[in-house]
Order: sequence, then structure tokens, then C-alpha cells
Amino acid sequence: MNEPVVPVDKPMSHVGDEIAAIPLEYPRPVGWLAGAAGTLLLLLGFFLSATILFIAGVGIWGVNSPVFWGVAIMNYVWWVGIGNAGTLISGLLLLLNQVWRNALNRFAEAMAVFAIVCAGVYPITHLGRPWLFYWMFPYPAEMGVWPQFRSPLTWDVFAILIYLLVSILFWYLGLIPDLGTVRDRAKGRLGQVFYGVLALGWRGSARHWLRWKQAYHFTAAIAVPLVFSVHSEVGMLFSASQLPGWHSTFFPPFFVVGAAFSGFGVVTMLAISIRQALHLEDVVTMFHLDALARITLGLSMLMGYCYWWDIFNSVYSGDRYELRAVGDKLSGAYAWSFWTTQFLNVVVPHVFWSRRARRNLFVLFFVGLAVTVGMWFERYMLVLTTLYHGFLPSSWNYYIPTFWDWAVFAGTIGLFLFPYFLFVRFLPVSSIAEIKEKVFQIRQERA
Amino acid sequence: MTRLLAEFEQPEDLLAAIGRTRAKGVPIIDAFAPFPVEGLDQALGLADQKVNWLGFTGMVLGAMTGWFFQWYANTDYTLNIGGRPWLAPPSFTVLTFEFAVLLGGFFMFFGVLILSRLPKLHHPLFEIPQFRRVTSDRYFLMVDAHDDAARRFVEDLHPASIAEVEG
Amino acid sequence: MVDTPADRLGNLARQGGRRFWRGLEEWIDDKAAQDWLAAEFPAAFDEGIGRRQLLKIMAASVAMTGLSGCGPAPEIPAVPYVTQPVDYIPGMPRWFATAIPFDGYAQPVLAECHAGRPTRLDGNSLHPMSGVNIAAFTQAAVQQLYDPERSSAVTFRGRITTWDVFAAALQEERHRLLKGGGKGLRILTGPQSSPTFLRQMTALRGIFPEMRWHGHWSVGGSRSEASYKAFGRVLQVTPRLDRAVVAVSLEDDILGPGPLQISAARRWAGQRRKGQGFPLLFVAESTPTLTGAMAHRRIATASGRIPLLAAALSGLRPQLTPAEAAWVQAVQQAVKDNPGGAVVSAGVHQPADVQASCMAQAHRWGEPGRTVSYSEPVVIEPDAGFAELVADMRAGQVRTLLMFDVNPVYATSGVVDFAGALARVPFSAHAAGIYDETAALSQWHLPMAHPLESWSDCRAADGSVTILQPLIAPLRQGRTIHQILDGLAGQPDPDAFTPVRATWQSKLEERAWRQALEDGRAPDTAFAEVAVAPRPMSPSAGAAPPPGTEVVFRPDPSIWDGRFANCTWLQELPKPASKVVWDNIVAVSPAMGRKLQVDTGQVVEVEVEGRQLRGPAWILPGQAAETVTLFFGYGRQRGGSISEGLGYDAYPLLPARPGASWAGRITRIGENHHLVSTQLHHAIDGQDLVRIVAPGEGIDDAAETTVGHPGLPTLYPRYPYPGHAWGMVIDNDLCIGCNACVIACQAENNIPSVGKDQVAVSREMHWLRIDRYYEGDLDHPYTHFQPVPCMHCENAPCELGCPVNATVHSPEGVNEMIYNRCIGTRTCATYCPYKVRRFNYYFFTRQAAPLEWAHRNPEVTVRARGVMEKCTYCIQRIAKARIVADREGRAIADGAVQTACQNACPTSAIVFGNLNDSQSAVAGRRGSRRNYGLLDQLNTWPRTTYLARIRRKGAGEA
Amino acid sequence: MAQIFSAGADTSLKLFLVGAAVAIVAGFVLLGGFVGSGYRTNVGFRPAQPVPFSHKHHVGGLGLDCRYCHAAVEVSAAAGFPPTHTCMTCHSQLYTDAAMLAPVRQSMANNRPLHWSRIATLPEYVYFDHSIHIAKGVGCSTCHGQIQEMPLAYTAKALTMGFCIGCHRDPAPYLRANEAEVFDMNWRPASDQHAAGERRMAERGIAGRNITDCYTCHR
Repeated sequence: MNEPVVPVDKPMSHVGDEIAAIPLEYPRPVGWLAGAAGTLLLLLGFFLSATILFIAGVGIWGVNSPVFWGVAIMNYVWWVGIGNAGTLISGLLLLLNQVWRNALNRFAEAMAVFAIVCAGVYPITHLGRPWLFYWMFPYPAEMGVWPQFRSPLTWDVFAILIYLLVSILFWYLGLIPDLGTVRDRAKGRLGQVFYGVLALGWRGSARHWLRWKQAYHFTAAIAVPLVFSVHSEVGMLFSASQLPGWHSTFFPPFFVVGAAFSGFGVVTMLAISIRQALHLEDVVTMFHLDALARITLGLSMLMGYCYWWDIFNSVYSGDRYELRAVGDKLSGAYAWSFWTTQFLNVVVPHVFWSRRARRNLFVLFFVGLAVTVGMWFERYMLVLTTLYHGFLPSSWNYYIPTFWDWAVFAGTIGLFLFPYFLFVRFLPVSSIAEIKEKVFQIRQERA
Repeated sequence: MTRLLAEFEQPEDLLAAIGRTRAKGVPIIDAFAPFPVEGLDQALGLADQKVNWLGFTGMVLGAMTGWFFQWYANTDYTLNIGGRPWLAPPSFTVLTFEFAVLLGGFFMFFGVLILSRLPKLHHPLFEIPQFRRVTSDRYFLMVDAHDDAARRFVEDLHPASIAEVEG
Repeated sequence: MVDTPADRLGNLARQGGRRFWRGLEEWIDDKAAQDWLAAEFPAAFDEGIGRRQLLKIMAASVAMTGLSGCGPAPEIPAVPYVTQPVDYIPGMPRWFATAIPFDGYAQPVLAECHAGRPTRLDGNSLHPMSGVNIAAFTQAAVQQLYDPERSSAVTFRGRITTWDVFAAALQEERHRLLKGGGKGLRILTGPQSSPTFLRQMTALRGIFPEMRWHGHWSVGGSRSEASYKAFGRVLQVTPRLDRAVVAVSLEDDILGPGPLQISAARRWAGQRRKGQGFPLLFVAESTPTLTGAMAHRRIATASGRIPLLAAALSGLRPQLTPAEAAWVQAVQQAVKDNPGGAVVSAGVHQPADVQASCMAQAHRWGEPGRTVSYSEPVVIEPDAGFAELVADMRAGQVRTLLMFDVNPVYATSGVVDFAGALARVPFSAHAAGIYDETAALSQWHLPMAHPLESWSDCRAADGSVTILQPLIAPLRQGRTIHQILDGLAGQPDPDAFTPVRATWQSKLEERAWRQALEDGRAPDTAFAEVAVAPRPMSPSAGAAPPPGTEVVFRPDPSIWDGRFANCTWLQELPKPASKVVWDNIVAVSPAMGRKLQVDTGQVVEVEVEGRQLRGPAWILPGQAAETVTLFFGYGRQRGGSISEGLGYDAYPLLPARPGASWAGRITRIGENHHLVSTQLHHAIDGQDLVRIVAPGEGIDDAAETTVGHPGLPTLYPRYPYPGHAWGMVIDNDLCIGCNACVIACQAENNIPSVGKDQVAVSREMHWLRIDRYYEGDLDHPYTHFQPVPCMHCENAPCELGCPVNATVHSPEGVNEMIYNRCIGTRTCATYCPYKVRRFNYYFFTRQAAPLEWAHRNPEVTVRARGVMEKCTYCIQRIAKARIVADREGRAIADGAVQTACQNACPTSAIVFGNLNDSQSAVAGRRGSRRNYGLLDQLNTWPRTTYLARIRRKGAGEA
Repeated sequence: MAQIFSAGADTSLKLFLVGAAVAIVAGFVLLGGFVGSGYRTNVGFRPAQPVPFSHKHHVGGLGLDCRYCHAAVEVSAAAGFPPTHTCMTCHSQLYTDAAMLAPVRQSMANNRPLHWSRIATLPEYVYFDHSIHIAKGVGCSTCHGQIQEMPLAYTAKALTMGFCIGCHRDPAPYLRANEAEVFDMNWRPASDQHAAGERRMAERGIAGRNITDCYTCHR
């Protein structure tokens, strides 16, 4: 491919001009205000529904016995998955030295941070007694009791928290030089001080760059296995039980692949939105979108393999309960969620065999959306088909989410998008320094 | 001591200037660029692995902390959880790793800042107007111009500008 | 400290003082009290909002309460006695023997009292008719005692007045009656066996020779006519299932709910426990019952065809269907194989001829005195029946009508216009615990004292007398029937104690009297068996009923004729066959469902004799093809906010003439009714959860036999349990599905009722549920019951999931649930393969009225919102036994710890104890070859295991 | 170009960062202090009582045995409060006119109980049993403090889970020799207490038993 990945032929300042201009003189104030207001409304909806939830109790959700976990856990897994993909795109591609990563990594990392926040609210909101959430942390309690470190839930709590902290560090570390760029371009005093403080006095010293690069790579190198561990733990949250359909060693890798897949879906949507809204055609090029589409296609096939391997695994076990769980998956009361998943995650991405589809923004966006929604249904299918039919037929029952399930879910979308709008408005959305680095590299190679 | 800041318009110019400066034996204090210019470290002869070692130390400490937490909690109040042994390495590895990553990340991040003496909001370089473009498209070399010869040498590099750094 | 009305109530209750609330009117002047009442008992003030509605709007009220978990404990004052009773020890419960009458039969109980409040009932271990066992209905008496909606004031034409006003009116009436020798004086009661009542009636007859006493049977009837036909005298005929080898039930629900359930089930279990699969139970019935579920061979046949089967059994040759003929042949074969060991009985609703023929048959087949016993009837024959009373009322011959603990306006055939007749009675008084339909139409309503507040006496199934003693002063200024009758007899200020003591003055001198009270059984009062000879009867082959749909009526298995309708425990008790709660159903067979295209939950219209009603259909496997069964007890107009507005009322459809079944019509209406059941209807998937073996056989693949069983391989070392190792074995062969354990567990462990809406979203809280599985085809299935408490797995999957150590394992192998540590992640319940954990989605325990808090067990934490809970093996009992044993430095004896479910179970299906003690009963059962663990392939090592059901082959096996 | 930040900005920023860190740490320290404080644990709680009953006078001065009033302590979970009748066994003879005792006399005369305020309360999910502690040799003063020196009784010890579990993990220092010592309010551990305690643990069947099991106290 000969098309440009980075704007090689333009002056070095061009990238900085394009990206750093956004926080300083935002090009689309009206659209932004409308979007931010809408998502702020959703965010307020989140606080309202969470307050009502805390006051009334999780009884206002549709959870019951045996479906003790409902939409809350599905959303949790979904958000963790999206978050994980952000780090994967940024960290893994950095380690693999993929040039095209640099246009996407910043907002993928932002996606990771905000998605993890959304995921993180669920382990608290879904508690019966959320005000006692701090019992999950090891602190010298007067009771002398500690958390239970064998529980995948405890792992999850730490995993989410540590993952959030490490993601923020990784993100911020990458941001520092670019914040310096914005600082130096800022005209107003307010912008200078704001970005000046955030940039911590970055001045592009060779020594700083050296340490920065080492730290950046090292953090990427530990963030990537962290992602694998975090989503493996989410998988173990299920497979640590003995329930048919969950009790499988296959879950951790299955979940990691799912996480990456859902994240690519969201990143595709975000990339297109940001590109179109902010006219970053030079930064987020067709090449980037094409690459995303190819990876989505590849992961989609991997997902398909996972789904059917999981089913084969159950069938091959010959265990009666596993077989019944497969039966329920394929033709039970919630089989529609399985087939929806199959269609959206496994069938739809195959349009990407076509180059035209890969380069059509609408198709790209739609497939990204399909994958995102499909991955939600996958979690719905995974959680529900096992829980509603457990071992003893006497305790089988159905599950109907209530208004408040959806209200909190919609609220978390606000919790994700509103900070994201702030991010797009006030921080450099792509990695200026790294793109310049690549431009320089390519120029040297050409020379 | 006089510190001179020479401005270059292209990274290649900076690299070339560094090569010449080092050959001449003029002490280089630092170089500045808007991005991590490839070859800059080698040109300056920087080979500092401190950050990596810090990260590694953080990870080891983190792993120890993580393991200790779990070991201590289960020793302090030993409970029979589902018939599993009280010391359960398979279960404990997970958080051990998580803590390793946490402390590794922290050490790394704060290591970079401390080693780089950041935050440093007020710096003499910021007095120099053209230095503002260091985050955009200008490249700077700062040398210790202890005598006039050195100063002339800098001028010979044909930088876009030369400024004296105070303080 | 401010003395609130609630405190005053509490204090008085605690002190057991004589004076109590004199009724609502005393409070009416007191503004504070009025406000309190309005706040606490809204139903008493506002018909619009009842307690059940409150359950719905709970979200708001439960709100902040859960948040007040931290901070200093609220100041609760210590209120000691002024003068402490001699044998009272603070913090220790006291036990009193008494009885709860149920349709004339005493249900012997031992009441646990904490600080003067009866909190729970057990069976009276000294009483041979119950032992420690106790039926669900009897246990619910304690909830009825604290029902905030119990009738609390004398009313005259619906307005609150006082007992004094009534006493004056009664005296006036008495004087009027005396002039006519009591002409026009009628007394209406349910079945009675009280010697004091009998003595008082005798005395009243002396004063009012023209007085007549009528009996009202809300369900079933009396067997006196049948026994008279069979033997020439009125007798109590008891099939001795403990001795019979073959038992035939022609629609006689021997093991089902009712006043004789406990004694019958104990007898049945006595034989069954021998492990040979005896008694072989042959059941022919139209609608599934507990007896049918226990049957060796059951046939679903129309109720109207039962007389034909009876005829066939007595040697005639009526026209039978092939299935019926095969069944009869199997019975006859079994009888032939076991000479002298068979017994047969027919349902109480069957024609007296059929019952009599069965009585005679049982006399021939078995050994009188062994397989069947005869004695004087426990229930006293009234002077006349209910129909005569109604006729006389219509004829204007009734001047004064006193009704005691009956609700004929509701519980009477729709053909009989009792309400209209009642309007013609110049002086009508209705005494009952609840202000019900009859109360509303009577001139006077008198609050009746609850049995736990009363002095009285009553005969148990064996005729022995239990003296009822009050455990608490009447909470609602109720009086006993004896007080009111004494008033009628002219006593100016009748008290409750005197009439009862007077009855026994000659028979029990003071010491014996005290002993009788202590034992809960008066000596030498049981009826002796009598020898009888059958009268010659000309058996009739009976006529086949007309083809087509037949309609039969049954009391509801959970709330009977509606008398328990205001009791949340029983409303929420899953009915054994359907597992429906908070509703009654129209039971139809699968065949009829197919024919009518009706599915479960769809409304049908049932018509009998031109009268119609609508109710939700329930496709009941095992229902006879053409039979439609209606259940009594619902559709209440009055009777407390819990009972009102639920289900349909079957009484209006009930014809006036006695009979077993009526021709009817059923049509599909099409709309849906929201029926709620705790087990999905289509779950006919027993798999290997319930296992069946032949007598003497074992389960080949049983993974474990003792606590040290090898089990499946594991990577982990076994945890040692060197001290006690608590375990439970449930014998599926003995479980009759009677639900006694479910209520016992609920009463012992402060388990809240959650209401229909919450059960509808599957949030019922029962720690112990009874799973019902079907085996075989839809029309003639075998039914299995399996009580499922927590399995207390040694390798508990739940414990692994908890992030905060709220559920851990005890050194004695109990799977502990620490409510106060629980934060409600629900991971444990998710991981539980048995789904025995229950979650407090709301602050369920908060919804009870303060008065209901009084019957909570102080030994068990009342769980708040957001915490998980589950069976604890009654850890409070273990803890208590351990402390007592520890104090004395000895080990806990086998049997010293009995779980509540184990106590209640009339068949001893549940055994609990120390598995490490090889001599213990539970270890003995564990050693049985029938022992298996539920889902033992999961290697959870459950401490609760099951014994397989026994089914004999041969002996008429199809 | 002018500097964006003054020379002092770095110091301010660093001070701010350090201050924030200190504030967070201090917050946790303060929280810990609050949790352990008497405000939350009720230590020193000295409520007014209907009658200002002095344990100092009755126990310390007159030498009444605890069980004279708290009669159920050896047989029941609850120690029990004395019925009015118990007070009147003496006070029908002594101080019969004392104004201070009027509520007691009124209680007796009107058959209305006295409402005492509790000073040792546990949450409702804690099932403490007095009798077993007495039987195993845990004395009154171990939990209730020096009651015999209190003119008006107050909460002497923080009855937190930490307090309970401290002893349950290592009961030896608290086990007394015999009944007399258990009710001896002035008991002090002897020099060989630890060895004696361990011997008593073995004798009384406490050794080798897990009394830190959750269901020991919660159910």
C-alpha cells in the first residue's frame, strides 16, 4: 500500500497545528455543545438512577433467583471488554511497532479509561449493600477480617482498580509531551496555565525523551499482560463456578478475544466520529480505517471459532448438564441472544472482505456498531443461558430486566461519553509527538 | 559559564550539529526536540537504563506486596473457604501479578518524573522566545560555551538562531 | 424515655398482666394512640391500603433504614420485671404445653415463649398423636396470634362497642329466652370436641330445654352416618397405616392436610421406615393429593366413579374401564398376597354408603384392632345440622343465634342464602378471631380469644384431652367460647379459667391438674378401642355417573377453607401439587387442557347447576381426565387485607346437597390470570435427582457412604473435621410433601414472606423448599417430593466466590453465612449448584407490622436488605446445645440438636446429627445403601444427603 | 517570551502535591482514630438511670456479689437486670424514705417496671452468651471494667469485634482460676498467668478448639 499512514509530505508543524488546535480553538462548538449536553443528561440520569438504586435496593432491578446476576454483570463485562481493547490497541501495537497505531492510540486509551470507570461502577452498584463496598479492600479493620483472596470477585476489584490506575498513568505519560505542545501554542493565559501545569514543564529534552520512551514502552509491556489478566479474571468470574455452560477452562482466552473484538468495534466508531467531526482526515486516514476493518474481520472469525469451539467442547464432554446448556444456547428461551450474537459478531463483519466496504465510512461505522451491540448480546447470552437453567430444574426461572436496569445502563453510556466529549474538546486527541516521530522515521527511510 | 541554545529547523540539522559538536569536543548540555528523534540518544551518547530498572524493581516489590497481603490475610485470620487449603498459590498468583503491574507502573511513572526533575514549571529555557517552538517544529542544541571559541563554533553550525540561556 | 403506645402494648404483653387493651375504643380518645394505630395498622383505619398493598410500595419505606448500619447502637432500655416469676430466667425461653384445635381435633403443641411472648410452636413430645411433629397449619397459629388485623373490638351493627354493652344485651336476651324455655335459641359451631363445651351445653340445656346446637362443616363432613351404616353406631374409624401392609384409598387423602394429618403420617411412616416399601398404597382419586403422590399404584379416575370402584372391591362387577379394572385387580392381588393386612377407606366427601362399604370391607380384609381401630368419636355430634338451621331461620323460628368460630356467610353453598336467613334473626352474635363476612352481617361481632390466649380443652385424634392454657393475655380483648356460654348461662362476669377448671374439678385434683397442664395431656382420657361387628349391608353396584365433565371441590392445601387466609406464611406456602402461591386454581387435566386449548394461567369458566365462576386454569398432571377441581378458601370479601381480593370463591358454585362430584361445564375464556408458582410448570425433568430403588437394593454409583467417603478425586487435601461433623440425611421415601418443614423453618429462622409480586419475580425466601418432580407420562405420573435445604458442601462452591469472607466453613463442617459481613454480591448464590441461597432484594423483614415482630425468634438475626441468607442447620440450636454441653463439660448427645424441619416432620424423613458419631441416627442413615448426594458428580461433598425412594416390584405392578 | 509560571510556581505545585498526599494519609489516620474513638465505640457512655444506682457503693463498698442482682449470668445468655423486687429486699428496710429511691418504691407500688439504660450493648447480630464465658473462667471485669469503682456505671471497654476476637484468639491471659476469681472485680493476672491460662484452656476444653469461627458469635 502506498497511501500515507502519516502526513509525511507536510511540514512537521502540520500535525501539531491540526491536533493541538482542537483544544485551543475548537472547530465545531455547536455540535460539541449539543453532544456534550446530551451526554451530560445521560450522566445525570446515571446519578439519578444510581441514587434511586441505592435507596431502594437492587430489588428494583430484574434480578431474581436463580438469575442473581443480570444486566449489571453483563454491562460490567461489556465495559471491561471495551476498556481492555483500548489498551490492547495502544499497548500491543506499540510493542509490535505498528506505525498506524499512533493516530488511534490516544483516543483508544481515553476509551479504555472511561470504559473502565463505567465497568468499575457496576461492582459497587450491583451490591446489595453498596455502602459497605470498602470491605472488598484489605485494610486493618477493627473486625480483623480481610477480603477473601480466592474469590474471582476480589481479583476483579483489584484488577479493575489497578487497571484503571495503570491505564491513566499510561495515558497521561503519553499525553505529557503533547500537553507541552498545546501549552506552547496557547495564546490565552488560562490555556497556558492549564496546559502548563498538566505538561509539568515538559521541554523536550533528549534525556527526558529517552526516559519517556523507555517508560512508555515498559508500561505498554506490562499493560498488555495486565489486559490479558484482567479479562481472564472476568472470564474466571464465570468459570470458577461449576455451572453448566460456565465451568470451562476455555473462558479466559475466549473473554480476552471478545474484549479485543468489542473494543475494535467501539474504536472504529470513535475513529470515524472524531475524524469526521474534527476533520482529521490527515491524521486518521483511510489506511487506519482499513486496518481496523481487517482486524475486526480477523477477530470476528476468531470469535466465531470461540463460540463454536465452546459448544463443541460442551458437546464433546458428553456431560448431560453441559449438553442441556448447549441446547438452551441454541434453542432455549434466550436462544435469540445467541443467534443475534452470531449474526452481528460472526456474519456481519464478513462484509470486510470487500475493499469497498472497508473504505466506506457508513459500512465501517455500522459494522463497528454491530460488533459493539453483538458483544453485548454475547454477554447477555453467556450470563443468562447458564443462570436461568442451572442444575436443578426446580429452580429454573426467567429473567426480565426492568426499567432501572436500562436506566443505569443508559446512565453509564453518559458516564462514558460525557468525559469523552470533554477529552475530545480539551486534550489532544492524537499523539502529536509520536506521529512526528513516525514522519521523521519514514522520511529517513525514504532518504 | 555561558550556555548557548542553538536553534535548528530540521532534525537532521540537529543530529549533524551534535556530531560536529562532539567531534570538536564542545560539551553538550542537552538537546531538545518536539519528538523522540531517532538516533538522538546515540548521537548524544545517552544509554541510561535507570527507568527500566526502576520498573523492574517496582514489579518485584509489587509482587512481594501482593503475595504478602494475601499470605498475611490468610494467616491472620485463617478460614476454611470451601475446603480449599488456606495457602492457595494458584489463587494468589493473580493478585500477585496485578500488584506487580501496579507498582511497576507507579515506579516507572514517578521514576520518569523524578529522574527528569519534573514537574519544572519555571525554567530559564522558557525565557527564550524561540524555544516555544520546541514542541512544534524546532530543534535545539544547548552547549556549554565556556570560551569564545566554543561560541564561534556554535555560530559556525549555522543555526537558525542562537540564544544565551541565563541562570 | 417516652412511653409510646407500642411500648405500652409490649410491656403489658411482657408482664402477662390481666388488664390489656380494652379494645380500640379505649384508644380512640388518645390522639397519640390513634395516630400510632393509623400508622401501624393502616388497614384498621383505611380500607384503601392494606398490608399487601404495602408490600408493593415498600421501596420507599425501606429506603434509609439499611443505611443506618454504622454508629452507636440505639439505646434500648432494659425493662426488668417488678416481681420476677419464680422459674423465669432472663434470656431463656420457657415452654408450655397446650393445643391448637383444628376442626375439633386438638393439635398438641409445645409453645416456645420468650419474655412472655409465644414465638413458635413445636409438637408436644409427650403426646402420642404428635410427638414433636407439627403441621404447617398448627404452626401458623402463632402468626395468627400476632395478626395485626385480628378482630379487636366488640361491634354492634358494625360500630365499636364494649363487652359490657354486649353482656347487658345478652342478659336481656337471656331473660327473654328464659320465658320460652330457650325456644328460638340456636348455637352454631364448627366441629367440637371440648368436654367443657359439652358440659356447658348440657348445663344450658337444663336452662333452655328448647335450645338447639347446630354444627357447620365448611369442608368435608362427618363420618358418623357412614359408621352408623356400617356398624350400627357412631364411631371413629382409624385405618392403622402403621400396621397395615396394603392400604387402599378411594379418594381418601389420608396423608393430606387436615386435622388428622400428623397422626396419620406418623403411622404411615412407622410402617414405611421398615424399608420394605410397605404399606403398599393403592390410590384412586380424581385430583392429585399427597396420598396419591405416595401411592404404590395410583389411578386417576373421576370422583363420580369411586363408588363403582368401591363396589368392585367388595366383589361386585360394575362396568369399569380397563385401567380401573387393572387397578382393582392389582388391589385384589395385593390383598390376597397379604391376608389380614389390608385396609381401605373412602374419602369423607364420598356418599355415606360408599364410606360404609369401605369400612365394612376394611373390617373383612384386615384384622380389626390391628389394621383398623374403632373408638368413640372424638368430634361430638351436634343436635342438628346446618341445613336445618337455615330452614328454621328462614321459617322465622330462630330468635337468637350465637355463632362461634364459623363463617357460614362465606363457607356455605351458594344455593343456601345464609345471609338472607341471617337478616331474619332478631339477635345474632358472631364470635371469631377475624372480622369476616359473617361478622359483617351479624348484629354483634365478638372478638374471640386465640387458642394461645385461651383456657379451654380439646380432644386429640386418640380422644385424649389436652387442656389449653393461655400463654399470653388476650392481645385483642378476645374472650373464649366458654366465657360467652357462661354469660349466656347467667354468669355476670364470666372468666376464662373457671369453666374449664370446673369441668375437670372432679377428675383432676390440683396436682393432677397441674400435671395435665405440664404434660399437655390429661391422664386416662384417651378413648379405648371398641370391638364392633359390621351390620349386614346390601352392597350396591352403584351407577356410573353421566359422561362429561365433573366438578369436585376441595379445601385449599395451604389455607384450607379460608380460615388461614390472612396468614402470609400459608399464603406463600407453595401448594404441594402446583407450587402455586397466593392464589387458588381450577385444576384441569392435561387431556382437558388439550381439548379446551387451555393453558396454565388462562381463565376458564366453570358452571355447575347453572351457576358460574371464573378462575385460572392449571394443567395438573395426574388429574382425572374429565374432572375439574375447585379449591375453597379464596375470593374473600372480608377477613383481613392479606386474604381479600385473592383468587376466586368456589363456595357459590357448591351445591347444597351433599355429594362427591357434580356434572358441570368448563369453557375457555381466554384472558390470562397472573398465577404465581415457585416452580415452573414444565419442569418435568427429574433426571437422577430423585432416585428409586427396590427394597433391600442400594445405589450402585453412590459416591459416598460416610463422612470419610472417598468421593471423586481431587487435587486438594481433605479438610479434617475431628470434632463434630454435622450432617443431615433426608429420606425421600418418607417425605410426603406436607410442607410442615417449610413453615417450621420459616417460623424458627424469621424468614419473611415477600408477597405475590415478589414471588412472581422468583424472590421467595424459603430456606427449605420442596422440589416436586414428576416421573412417567403426563396423565398418570408418579410424583416425587424432595426437600432441598442448604447442602453444606464440604467443598462449597459458594464460599469460593465471596470476596469478603461472608460465607465460610465452620470447623464442624457447617457452611456459614454471616449476614452482617455480607455486602450482597450474590456470587455465592450464583455459584451454588443447588440454588438454595436466598437474597434480600428488599428490606423484606421491615414490612411486617410491629406486632408481628413479636413472634420473631430472638435467637436468630433478622436479616436486613441486601444480604444473602440460607439454611444454617439451625445453628442457633447447635450453639445453644454446645453451650449447655460445654458448660457441663460433656459432649453433645445425639438428638440433642434437632433442626426445626426435623422436629416438624411427621414422618421423620429428616434426620440431623453428628456424622462422626457412628452411633448417631444420621450416621446410620448415611451408611444406608440408599444414600446418595444430590449432584454428587460435582464433587461438592454435600453434608446433606438423600435416601432413595423405595418402590416394590410385583404386587400388582403394572 | 515571558515565563508562564513564576519561579515560585514549582514550589507551590510541589507543596500542593505533597499537601494532597499528606491530606489523604491524614484523612485515613483520622478515620481510623474516629473508628476507634469512644464516640463510636461508646466507651465512657454514662447514661442517666431512673435511680442513680452506685455500683461503687453496692459492690465496692458493701461487697455485694454480682449475681445477687444479675442472677442469670451463670445459666443464661443474658445476665439479667434485677427485678424491682430485688432492690426492695433491702430497701424495704433501708433508706425507706430516701427521695433517691422513690422511683423504686413507685415501681413496686404501681407494678410498673423500671426502665434502665444499658451500658454494654452489642449489635443484634452478635450472640454473646454470659454463661459460657463465666463457666470457662472469663471474669466480669475483663469486659465490664472496674464496675466496683463506678458511682454511676459506664461503658468501660470498647466492645468491638477486635476486642472480642483478641481474647478468642488467645484466651490464656484472661482465664481465671475459679468461680471466686471470676466474680472478683479486683482480679489481676498473676505472674504465671500465661502458663496457668494455657493449662486452664486444656482443662476446660478450650484448647485446640476454633473459637474464632464466625458462627461462634454470629448466626
